[in-house]
Amino acid sequence: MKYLGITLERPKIGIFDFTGCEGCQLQIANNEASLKDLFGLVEIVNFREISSERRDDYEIAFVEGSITTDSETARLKKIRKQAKILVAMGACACSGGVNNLRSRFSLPETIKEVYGEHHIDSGPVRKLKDIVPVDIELPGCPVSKNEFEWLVRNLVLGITPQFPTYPVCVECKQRLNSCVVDMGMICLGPITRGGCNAVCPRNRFGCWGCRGPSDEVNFESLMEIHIKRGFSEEQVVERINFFNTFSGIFK
Amino acid sequence: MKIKIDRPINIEIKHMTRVEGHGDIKIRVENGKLAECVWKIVETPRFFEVMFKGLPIEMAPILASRICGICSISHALASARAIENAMQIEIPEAAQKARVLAKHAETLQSHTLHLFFLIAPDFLNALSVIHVIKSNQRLVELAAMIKGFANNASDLFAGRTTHPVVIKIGGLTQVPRKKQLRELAKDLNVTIPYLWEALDVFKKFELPDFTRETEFVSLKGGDCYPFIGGDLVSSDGVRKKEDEYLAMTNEYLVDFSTSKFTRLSRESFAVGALARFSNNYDLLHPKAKEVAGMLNIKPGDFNPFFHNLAQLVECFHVIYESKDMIAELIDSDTSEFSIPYKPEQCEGVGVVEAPRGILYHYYRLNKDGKIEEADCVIPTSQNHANIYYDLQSFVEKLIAQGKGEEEIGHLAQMLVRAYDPCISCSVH
Amino acid sequence: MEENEVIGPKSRDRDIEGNKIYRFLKLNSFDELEMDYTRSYLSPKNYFLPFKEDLVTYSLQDKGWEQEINYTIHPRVIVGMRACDINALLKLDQVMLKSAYPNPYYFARRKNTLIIGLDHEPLEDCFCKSMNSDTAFHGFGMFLTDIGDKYFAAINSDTAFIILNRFDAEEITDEDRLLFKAEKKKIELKFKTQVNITILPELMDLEFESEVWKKWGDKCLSCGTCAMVCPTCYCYGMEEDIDLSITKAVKRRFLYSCNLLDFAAVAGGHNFRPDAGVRLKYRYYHQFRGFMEAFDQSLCVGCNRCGNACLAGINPKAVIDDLIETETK
Amino acid sequence: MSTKIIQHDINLEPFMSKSPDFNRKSILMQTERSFKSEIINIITLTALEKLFHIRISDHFERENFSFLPGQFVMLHLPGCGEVPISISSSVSNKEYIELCIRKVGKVTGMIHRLEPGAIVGIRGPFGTHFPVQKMTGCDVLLIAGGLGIAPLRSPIYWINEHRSKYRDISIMYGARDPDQVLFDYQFEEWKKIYGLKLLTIVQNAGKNWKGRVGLITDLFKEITIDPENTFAIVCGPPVMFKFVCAHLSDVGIPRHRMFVSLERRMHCGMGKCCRCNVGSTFTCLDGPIFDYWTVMNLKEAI
Ligand SMILES: Cc1cc2nc3c(=O)[nH]c(=O)nc-3n(C[C@H](O)[C@H](O)[C@H](O)COP(=O)(O)OP(=O)(O)OC[C@H]3O[C@@H](n4cnc5c(N)ncnc54)[C@H](O)[C@@H]3O)c2cc1C
Ligand code: SF4
Ligand code: SF4
Ligand code: SF4
Repeated sequence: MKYLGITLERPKIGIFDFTGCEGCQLQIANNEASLKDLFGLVEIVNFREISSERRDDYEIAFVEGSITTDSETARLKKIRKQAKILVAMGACACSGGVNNLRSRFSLPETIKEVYGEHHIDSGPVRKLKDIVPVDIELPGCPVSKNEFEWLVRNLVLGITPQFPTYPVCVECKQRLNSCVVDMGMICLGPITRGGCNAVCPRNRFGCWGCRGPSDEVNFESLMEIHIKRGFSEEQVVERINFFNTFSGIFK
Repeated sequence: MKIKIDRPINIEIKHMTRVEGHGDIKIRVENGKLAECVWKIVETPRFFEVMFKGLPIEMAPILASRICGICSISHALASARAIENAMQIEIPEAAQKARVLAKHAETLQSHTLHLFFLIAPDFLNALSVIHVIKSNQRLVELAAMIKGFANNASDLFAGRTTHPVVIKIGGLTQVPRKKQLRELAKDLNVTIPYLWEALDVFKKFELPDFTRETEFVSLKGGDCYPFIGGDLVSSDGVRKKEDEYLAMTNEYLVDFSTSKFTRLSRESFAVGALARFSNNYDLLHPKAKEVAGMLNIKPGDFNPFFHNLAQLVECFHVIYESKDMIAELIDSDTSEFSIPYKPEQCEGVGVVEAPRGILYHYYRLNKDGKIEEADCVIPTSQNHANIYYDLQSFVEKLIAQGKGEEEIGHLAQMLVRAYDPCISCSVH
Repeated sequence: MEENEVIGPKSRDRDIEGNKIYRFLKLNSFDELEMDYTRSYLSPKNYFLPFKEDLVTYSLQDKGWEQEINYTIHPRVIVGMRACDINALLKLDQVMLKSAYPNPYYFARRKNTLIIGLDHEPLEDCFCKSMNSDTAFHGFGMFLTDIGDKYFAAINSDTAFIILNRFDAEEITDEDRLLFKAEKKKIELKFKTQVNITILPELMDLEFESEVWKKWGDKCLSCGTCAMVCPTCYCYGMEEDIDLSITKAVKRRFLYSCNLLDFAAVAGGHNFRPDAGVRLKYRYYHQFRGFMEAFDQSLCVGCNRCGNACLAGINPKAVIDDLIETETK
Repeated sequence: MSTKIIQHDINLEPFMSKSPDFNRKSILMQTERSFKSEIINIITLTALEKLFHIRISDHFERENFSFLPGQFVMLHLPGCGEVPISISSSVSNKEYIELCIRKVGKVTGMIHRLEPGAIVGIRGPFGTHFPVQKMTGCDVLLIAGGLGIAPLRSPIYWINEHRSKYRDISIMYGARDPDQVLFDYQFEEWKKIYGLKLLTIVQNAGKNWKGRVGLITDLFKEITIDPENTFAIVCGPPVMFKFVCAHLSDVGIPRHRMFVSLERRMHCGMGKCCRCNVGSTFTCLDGPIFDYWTVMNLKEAI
C-alpha cells in the first residue's frame, strides 16, 4: 500500500484481553462492513476472541481489561516487551473502569461475599499504566469503533494521533441534541473528553464520563450547576466515580 | 488382526480461542482410558455482586451491562426488570415492545457473530474469519450485511450496539421515531434474503454425531416465543415462577473453576438456543419452523452441536417477529415510554433469555433506592456442568473410535464452542 | 413538502419545568410545525454553516491524488426564523461572502435556501433590540407577522411570491397595515432586557485586564456550548481523514469554539490562551469589539441563546453589566 | 406546497470557469482547490529541516502563480493535513518554489518522509508581504533567529535582483547550535556575489565552530545603523523579536519601519477559521507580516 509514494508497512497487530467484558474487542469485530479493509491494512496475528491464529510477532498490541492477578501482570509484561506500541483499550485498561467499584470493599470481604471460603486468586484492580508504560490510551466504555479505526489508520500512516481535547458538549451540540441537564438529568459531558459523538446524550441519557477527563476540567463549576438543579453532591460524586476515569484528578 | 497401540494422549489447551473469555481444556488418556477430562474456567472474577452494593438503583442497568460485552442488552434488561418487579411497576406498552425489539436485535447480533465468525471457520477449515474472507468471501459478506442490520437495530432500540444507553428503570429514555422505524423496516426486508442465502451454506455443514441426553431449562412463553419474563420450565417437568429462580439454578462451587456450576434434576442441565427451541417449539414463527424442518432439527434433539442449528432457527424467528413488531409499533401510540417510580424497601428478580440462555438478576433494595444485595446467574455458568459432562462422554466416544490426539483436541474445542460459552460473563 | 426539504421549529423534549425545548429540525409534514415557538435551543445556523462539512474529497493513487470539490446543495425552506436569526445571517454574509475569499459552500447554501421569517414577542431575556437586530428588512424570502387571525407577509423574492399565491393570500388593506404597525409597536415595547452597547468597544479595551474576566472564567466550563448555539459564531477548524483502504481522503471543516482549550495552541505546546477567563474574554472581544472594527457592527445579535444554553449561567447581559459596573467604580 | 424551488448549482455558474487567481481576492472561486504540485528535489539541511523544491504540475497554473516576499502558501497532504509555510525562494523563479520545513508534528513529519516525485497540494499565496518596494533607497537590516531565516530568503533574493536600488544590506542570523545553522552553503554567495554584510552567531558553540558565540543582540555591536534611512525585517521566535525590536527602537528606527512575521495556528489561510485571529486582526489576511507598531498594539501578539 502506498501513500504519496511512501510504501506503508502492514503492521502486525495483537489484541489481548484481561479482566473485562470483552466489549471493546467486540467493537473491532462489530464493524463488519469495513472488516475486510481493516484486515488488508493490518495483519492481525493474535486475536483470541475471533481467531485461532496465535503468533507472537506483533508490533502493536491493543490491550483490553484491567489487571487483577499476578499471572495477568506477568502476561502483560510479556506483551509490553514484544510490542513497540501498546494501546490501552477501553476504560478498564485505562483506569480500571467499573471494576474499581469493588475497591470500595476490602478484598477478603469481597471474595467471601461471592465465593465463601473457596480459594480465589485475585488482587486489587489495577490499570495497565500501574504496571507497564502505555503509549496510547483509547478511551471509552466501550471504545467507539470509529475511533478505533481512526487510530489504526493513524498508526499505519505513522502519525501520533491527537484525541479531542474538548468535552462531549461540543459533539452533543453538533448532533442538535437538547441538553439533558436542562431536562433534569446529571451529565458529565462538560468535563468528559469528546470523541464518542455524544451517544449517551443523543439518547436522552446523561454522560457518565466513561472517556475520562477532557483537557480542561472545572469540577467546581460542574458541581455548582448540578446542586443548583437539585442534585446532591453525593449523587454527582457517585457519577464521577462510576468509571473511575477521573481518579487522580478528582478527590 | 488388529493391533491396538495405546499411545497416551495429553491435551492441554490454554485460553481456548474463538470463545468469549478464558477457559482451558485438559484431556489425559492413559492405557486407552480417559484419565482426566476437564473444562476449566480460568477467567478472573470481577465480583459484580459486590460492585452493585451501595449503588443507587438507576445505576444498576448500566453496571449490569458491563458484565458482558456481547449480551449487554440482556443484562441491562434483566437488571431493570428485576428492580421493576421489586417495586411492582409495570412499564408502558411501547417500552415493552421496544425492549423486546432491542432484545431481538441483540439475539441476531450475537447469533450471527457466533455462527459466522466463531463456528463457520471450523467447518471451512480456517483458523479464523480473517482466512474465510479469502476462501469464502460471500459468506463473510452475508455476515456483514446481516450483522450490519442487527447493529443498526441495536443502535436504534438500545442506543448503541454494546452497552445500551436507553434502558432505564421504568421504561426507556426514548423510543425510536416512526420515521426511523420505517427506515429500519426497509432495511429488514433487504436483510431477510441474505439470511436465506446463508442458510444454504450452513445446511451443508456436517455436524459431528453425538448425543447425551440432558435436561433443558428455559423460560416458557405464554403466547409468544419467550425472551423477557415468564415461567421457568425444564424438560424434566419442573415449573417455577420468576422469583423462585434459586430452586432452578442450585449453584455450587467446584475447585477447578472460577465459575460456579449448577444442577437441577440431574447432574447437569443445558440452557440456550437448543433448550429454548425444545421447550417452546410451538411458539416459533412459522418461517422459523420451516427452517427447522429444512435443517432437520426437532424438539427433543440432544446433540449439543444442534445448538448452532437452533441458533440459526432463532435468527429467522427474531427477524420475522421483529418485522411484525416494528409494523405494530409504527401503528401504535408511542408517546408513553417511561413511568416514574419511587424507591422503597423491596426485592425482586428479573429473568430474560439472553442469546446463550436463561439469565437471572436479583436485587434487594433499601428505602433510599440503594442496592443492598445483588445476585446474577449467568447462562454460561448454568451450561458449564453440562459442557463438562458432555466433554467427558464425547471424548470417551472419540477414543473408542480410535481418534488421534489432534483430532480429539479439535473436536473437543468444537464441542465447547457449540455452546457459545460466554466465559467472562459466567465468572462476572 | 415532497420536493423541498423543509426545516422548522419543533419540540421533542421538555425541560425540568415542563417548558418545551425547540429545535430547528426537518419537518415531515406541516402539522409538525410549531409556529408559536419561543426560541430554538440552537440557532438555525447549522443549515448554512454545518457543524461538519466535507469540503474536498480526494482519491489517492500511488504518488498522487485527484481532488473533487462539489457545491451542490439541494434547495431547502426554513420556516420560522426570527428577525435576529436573519440579521445573524446578514452578519455572516459579511464574513462569508463580502470579504476576501468568499466561502462558496456557504454561498451555495445561502442561494438554495428560502427563508420564511416570523415575528414574535420577545422573551424576557432577549436583547436584540439593543443590538439593533429586532427587525429584518432583507435577507429573507418572506417574513410573517401575526396580526390576529392572519399573517402579514413581507415578500422579498419571486419564489416566495409564487409560494404565497398557492395559499389564499389577500392584498393588504389599510386596516391590516394598522394592525401590523400596532403589533410591531407591541413587540417593541415588550423588550425587557437592555444592554448598553454604544460604549462597548471602548469598554472592551479599557477592561482588557479586568478581574471580571477571571470571575466569569472561573465559572466557565470551557465546553464551547455558547459558540455552538450562537447564530453568528463561525470559527472553525480543519481535519483530514483517510479511509481504511488508504484510497480515499477527505478534508473536512468543523465548527469550533474559541472557548475550547486548544483553540490558540501553537508550536512547542505553547498556548496563547491557557485560561478559561482569557478565552471567554476573546469570545466577547470578537463579538463586540473585533467585528465592530472590521464591519462597523457587532457580531452579536442579542438572542441570548448563549446565555440560555450556558449551564454555568454566563450570559452577555450579566457580563457586560459587570464590566460597566467595574468601569464606573 | 408543491412549488419546487429552482436549484442554483453554483458549480455551473460562470465564475467557476475562470482559473483561480489567488492574488485577486474579490472573486468567488474554488477556495479549497489546491494546485497539484510535484516535489522535484529535497535537500536535507539539518536533522530537523529540509528544503523542498516544489513545482506546480499544471503548466498554466504555474505561469499564473506569483507571490511577493514574505507571503506563505498552504501546503497540503491529502488525508493528513494542511500547514502554512512561508515561501523561501525568489519571486522570479517561475519553475518551482522552495519551502524550508521543520519537522514538528503530524503534517510536517509526513512531509519529511516524502520522496521526490510525490504530489502535494499548494494553495495560495496568502497573506501580506514585506514592503520591499517601499524600502528602495534605504539600508535594509534583515535579522533572523533559527528557522526565521527561511522567510528571509525571499526578500534576500529580491534585493539581490534589484541590488542597485538598495543601499547597505546586512543580515544578522542567530542560531542555538552550530549544526542548526541553515543555508550556510549559500553564505559565501550572499556575501560575495550579492554584496551583503552577513553576521552569524550561535548560542552554544561546539568544537568545530569558529565564529561568534552569544545572543543575536550581541551582533548590534558590529554594525552601525542609520536610523533615518533603515528598514528592518525581523523573523524568529517571539522572544527574540521582542528583544531585537526593543533594541532597534532604542537606536531610533521608527516602529512602522520594522517588520515581523507572526506565527499562529492556521486552518484556512482565508480569514475564516479565526484560529489566527487576534482581536479583529487576522494573521493570515492582515499578516503574517506586520509592522512592529501594529504588533505592539495587538493584544497578546507575542
Ligand atoms: C505564516 C506562517 C508561516 C510559516 N512558515 C513556516 C516555514 O517556512 N517553515 C516551517 O517549518 N514552518 C513554518 N510555519 C509553521 C508551520 O506551519 C507549523 O510548524 C506546522 O503547521 C505544524 O504542523 P504539523 O501538522 O506538522 O504539526 P501538528 O501535529 O499540528 O502540531 C505539532 C506542534 O506544532 C504546533 N503547531 C501546529 N500548527 C502550528 C502553526 N501554524 N504554527 C506554529 N505552531 C504550530 C502545535 O501546537 C504542536 O505543538 C509557519 C507558520 C505560519 C503561520
Ligand atoms: S472498558 Fe467497558 S466495554 Fe471495554 S472491556 Fe471494560 S467494561 Fe467492557
Ligand atoms: S456520552 Fe459520556 S458516557 Fe456516553 S460514551 Fe460519551 S463519554 Fe461515555
Ligand atoms: S446573544 Fe450570545 S448566542 Fe446570541 S448572538 Fe449574541 S453571542 Fe451569539
